[in-house]
Amino acid sequence: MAGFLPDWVLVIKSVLISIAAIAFLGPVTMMYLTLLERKVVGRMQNRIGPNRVGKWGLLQPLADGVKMLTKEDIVPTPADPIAHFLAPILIVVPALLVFAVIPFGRGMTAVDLNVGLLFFIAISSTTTLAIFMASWGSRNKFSLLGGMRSVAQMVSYEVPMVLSVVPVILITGSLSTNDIVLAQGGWGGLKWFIFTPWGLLAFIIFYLCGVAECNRSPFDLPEAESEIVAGFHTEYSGMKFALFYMAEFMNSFTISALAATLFLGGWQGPVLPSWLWFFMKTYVLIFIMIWFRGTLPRFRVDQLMNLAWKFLLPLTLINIFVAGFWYFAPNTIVRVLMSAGVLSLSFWGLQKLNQGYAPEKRVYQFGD
Amino acid sequence: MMEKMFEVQDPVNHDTQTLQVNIGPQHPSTHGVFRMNVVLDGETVVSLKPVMGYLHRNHEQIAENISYTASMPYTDRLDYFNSMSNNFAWALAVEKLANLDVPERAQYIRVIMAELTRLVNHVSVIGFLLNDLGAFFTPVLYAFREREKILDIFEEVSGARMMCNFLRFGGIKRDLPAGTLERIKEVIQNFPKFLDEFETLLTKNEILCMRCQNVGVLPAELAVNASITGPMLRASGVNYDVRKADKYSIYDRFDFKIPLGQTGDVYDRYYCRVLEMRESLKILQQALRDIPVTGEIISKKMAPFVKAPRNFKPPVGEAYGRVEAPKGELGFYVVSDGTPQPWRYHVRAPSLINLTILEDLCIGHKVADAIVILGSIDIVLGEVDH
Amino acid sequence: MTHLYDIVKFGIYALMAFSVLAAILAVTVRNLFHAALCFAAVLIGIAGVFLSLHADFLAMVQILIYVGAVMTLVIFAIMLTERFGDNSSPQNNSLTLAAFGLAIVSLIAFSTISVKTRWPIQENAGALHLSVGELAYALLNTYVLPFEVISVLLITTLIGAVIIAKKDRVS
Amino acid sequence: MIFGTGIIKGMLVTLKAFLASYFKGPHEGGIFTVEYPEKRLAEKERFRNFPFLLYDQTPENLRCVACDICAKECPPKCIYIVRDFDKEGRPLKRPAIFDIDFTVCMNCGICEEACPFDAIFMDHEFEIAGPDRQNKMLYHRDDLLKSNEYFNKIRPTDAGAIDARRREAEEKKKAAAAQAVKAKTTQPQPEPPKT
Amino acid sequence: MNLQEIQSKIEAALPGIRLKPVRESLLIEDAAMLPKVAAFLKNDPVLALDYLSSVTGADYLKYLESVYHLYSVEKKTGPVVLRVRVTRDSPRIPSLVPIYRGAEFQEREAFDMYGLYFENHPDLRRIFMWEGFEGFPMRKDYEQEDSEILETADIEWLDRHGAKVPEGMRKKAADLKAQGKRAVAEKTGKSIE
Repeated sequence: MAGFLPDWVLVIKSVLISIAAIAFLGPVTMMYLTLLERKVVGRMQNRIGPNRVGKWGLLQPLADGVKMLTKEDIVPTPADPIAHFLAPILIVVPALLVFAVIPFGRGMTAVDLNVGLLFFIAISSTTTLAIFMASWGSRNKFSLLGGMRSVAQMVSYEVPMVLSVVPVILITGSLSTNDIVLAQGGWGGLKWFIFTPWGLLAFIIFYLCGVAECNRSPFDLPEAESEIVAGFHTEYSGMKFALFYMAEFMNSFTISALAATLFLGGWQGPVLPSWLWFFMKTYVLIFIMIWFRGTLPRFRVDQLMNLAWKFLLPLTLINIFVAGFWYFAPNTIVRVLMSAGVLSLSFWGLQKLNQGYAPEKRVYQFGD
Repeated sequence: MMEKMFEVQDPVNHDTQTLQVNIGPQHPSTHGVFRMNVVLDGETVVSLKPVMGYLHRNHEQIAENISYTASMPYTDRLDYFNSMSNNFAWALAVEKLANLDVPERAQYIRVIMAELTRLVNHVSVIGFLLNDLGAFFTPVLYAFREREKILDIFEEVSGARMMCNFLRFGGIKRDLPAGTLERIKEVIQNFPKFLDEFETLLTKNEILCMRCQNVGVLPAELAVNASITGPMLRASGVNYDVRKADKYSIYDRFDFKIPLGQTGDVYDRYYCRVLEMRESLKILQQALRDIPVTGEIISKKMAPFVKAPRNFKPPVGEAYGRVEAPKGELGFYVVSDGTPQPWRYHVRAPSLINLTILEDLCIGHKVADAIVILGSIDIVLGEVDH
Repeated sequence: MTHLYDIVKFGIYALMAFSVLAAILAVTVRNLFHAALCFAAVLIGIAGVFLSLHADFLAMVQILIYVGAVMTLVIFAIMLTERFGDNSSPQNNSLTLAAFGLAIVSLIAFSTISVKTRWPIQENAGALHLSVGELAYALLNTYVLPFEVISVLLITTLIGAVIIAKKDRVS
Repeated sequence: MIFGTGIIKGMLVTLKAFLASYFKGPHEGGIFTVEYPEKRLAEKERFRNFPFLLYDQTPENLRCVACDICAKECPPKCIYIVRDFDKEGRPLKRPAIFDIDFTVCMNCGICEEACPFDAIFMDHEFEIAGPDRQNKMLYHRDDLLKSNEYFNKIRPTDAGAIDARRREAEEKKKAAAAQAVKAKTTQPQPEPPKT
Repeated sequence: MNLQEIQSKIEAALPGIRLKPVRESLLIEDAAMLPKVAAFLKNDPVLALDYLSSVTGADYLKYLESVYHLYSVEKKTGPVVLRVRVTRDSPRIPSLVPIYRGAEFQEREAFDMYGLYFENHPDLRRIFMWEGFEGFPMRKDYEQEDSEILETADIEWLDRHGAKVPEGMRKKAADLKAQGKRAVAEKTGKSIE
């Protein structure tokens, strides 16, 4: 059928198809991620989770969506109309843009930029603007506090996140996500970067910073319900609030997808079809994020900053040196032991330096 | 020399604008309708004024217009987490006033019920403290799973899960139904297993330690001077427990220890509550072992008033009965003028008095810490505002 | 395919017009916060122009550095110092006429320079896809000296900022 | 100790709970939520919700004799009783009006304790939510009436003990009455008063 | 240490103080001496009553009273009860907050409920009632509205909202209005010494 169409229509058609795929994939993953999260956290807490709407609660996201649409959209009178209105839109745009660069399967990357990774990092750094607009626009003390906290957190976690990606680029020699996945193709599709010492450390740091980047569990300061009610989206309701919610979940999906691409070999896998590998790895990482949410209490603002600047950042710098050494050293066991030794030594050293934050031993007497 | 080199011409004072924020009365983590008028400089708390009275229903005025037994169900609603120990305190006060004796079996049942409420209270408080720290409801739901088992026993014994209204002056309302002691024994058997699992989840958790250690430190002499009682006092290292000080009811027969903390910060208050739960389990095991199988459950002197509580006229005089409630020392001061209604009825609410030093603990800490410190003080607004 | 090129070309001109409009708005709008947002729009517009000229590395770096970091600090400064609640003070003063004259003069000067001088343009500029590898090679081989000097400059400013900030907390 | 071990141990606890929810039963750590409308928990016998009035066979012969003791004893004073009078105006041993305001009642059970005639008991039925606070929640005498069989069904041991006690009192009264009738018939004519 | 020994100890330490035992507590005749007695009891090495358990206001019609229960934390000894009486028109009591920090909220509650003015209390304002509230709710002569008897204003409101008001209540409200009295709940019980 496509044979007789003029070529410029072909180009537009392919662009439209990929846009439609992403525009459909994004919100649907978001909806079913909310359901997955509520089910998994429920199961962790010995309860069932939503199971009333649809067979196993499968229609629950639809019900939430309809509820969000019909909820009244209240705009506080002192609010700054432009900033208040634009903030939710400007927070969803980067979340959707970033889908373009993720390699879902062999040859299934929407736009195979040769600066894919840099595109991902650049776009995800613009969300701070939207959060500023949300917290400034709603003229509410709680949202101002939330806004300040989230921007400080995002800025200070972006640095170790970007630096933890550098070793991967250094070894593969290209910024394109597809090349990175191809570079992990050895040993029948199991030669993932995570099995190298620097890869494991970089993966842990990248994943922690990713969790902090999308304001999820141990780092969910900005919308800390127990302290400042709901942070920068206190004054939002109805569809605008749903957009914030959607952006958070899409970010968590893309961060997990990118972590899988960079360190777990993206769609590389021995037998199963490539896209199945990709989605399995991504959903395992999402499960870990939800697991964090179901278990861990929250950091305080200053502890969060110290963790980023005094612990993760030096670790990533050392990791880049080790990756450099790894690139030039001959492929022998000595290389592995050397790098593993250096990394564990530096991890222990940094932990000693941050001794102030380690838990103290406590002794309790018993009077009568 | 470095300072000299970088001398800034006119050092502009950058005192940022302080922010006055109202946390409460409608706030997810103030444990009820309680307002804190907080002035913030950036994130740190500069001043914190508690505002109360949103749940005030003049419980004392009500009690002065109804008979002694009729105000027993109202004491359930003081600290609605521990209705049995509230009843215990009110029963003790009136027994001291009318010097009634309490038969053996009733004494044992009272102690068993009081210690079960201590388990329920401490487990729920730790759950709520973790909620304030940000753990998304998981510890609370583990705690509530154990609380359900104990509330089933309360419902079986007294008829209601939280509003038990089970104790009467001189004993208890009705004897235990058949099989209840076995069920209590079973709950006590697998409570330690749950506690160990709870501790592995929480005690060594680095984030919890970072957030709770050296936060809201309460020095021992300030605690005694500010009449702080309960786990907060013992977490600061002061060895004072009303069960050991007054030896009321039959607590002198049980051997149990009083866990004492060192620094008196939020972490010590959390861990002292865990250790107190283990001590309560010891008391419960001993009580279940020694409880007399049969025996009457209310003193002879109260026989005529069982069917007609309004005729109960204690002799003229006053009495102050106090008990070691899970939140602290709960006392009832009652003055009788010979009529069926008390002349003066006063509740010494531990939650209210433990709030005296809330501002001292929170100043200098961050907003997040102020919420956690309030959570560690463990207040219930029904008792604060009585 | 030519229609496609026309559409794309028209898109690029629209993008440039958008950036110019945003720039004008950034200067004239009353609310300081809105001005900062318009400035961010200008920067994103410029990144779009880089993209259209196939300099995608430069576009991404532009977004990452300017919009991600510089704008964040600018808005941080605005939010911290701005009195919370009231709209900002009026910006105009008596020198509008002189400023307008200066703007016209500089416009004429720059446009004549950019048109008159013969830039060393290669013929197939459109086809030259500058890959990231070549860029990296150039930066760290042929132009390594300027690269290192700039990094020294950045480090000194960083240390200076830390000292000034620390002085405040001490005093 | 390495920094993260406490956190990891804690997370293993939640993972164990997550897996247990699929494979373990309700009491070994699995899911123990009872899905309410479909499945219900067994009711405890001494559970007490709002009070109800007891009648023996037919709703006419109420046990309540309108003695007003429970109205006096009730802490929040939510019971209102008016005695019934027959046509000639003589007071009857039954209440004409017996209102309980369910918005005020706190189901404390003191009326059940204080009632000397075993007439008022605490019910088990708790699904009585109504849309209207003023009229629907003020229960009149006829709404409160429940039969003795219902009472035996929901609270077997208590009801059994009370019925046994009442039957015994019945026999004792009947025996005493029979004995009194026998005594009256065999008693000799009363002598005229000695002048 | 029974009451007599404590009384004699205090009288020895503070000459010229007038104490009267009342129902196993010590009544300090002159209210101004309260802080001195409390300070003495707190610092005395033998008694060491360093823990003020509760401060209670009370109203005995002829006078207002404030009762203090003191305990010792180290010695774990039982309550020593102090009592201070003031007349209704000058209810002034020196505050114990400088000595016992724990008295702060309880004295505010006594002020809120009984109108006992505690001098040099750091922050004496109502603790439970809202700022604009007049009167002291727990006093025996506080006119508390009797919710059983309707007044004319209530009946008008009920008519406006279409409720059926029985004749008896309407008549009672009318003659109440005629006598100009308020429907006040009468207080039961008689005051004791």
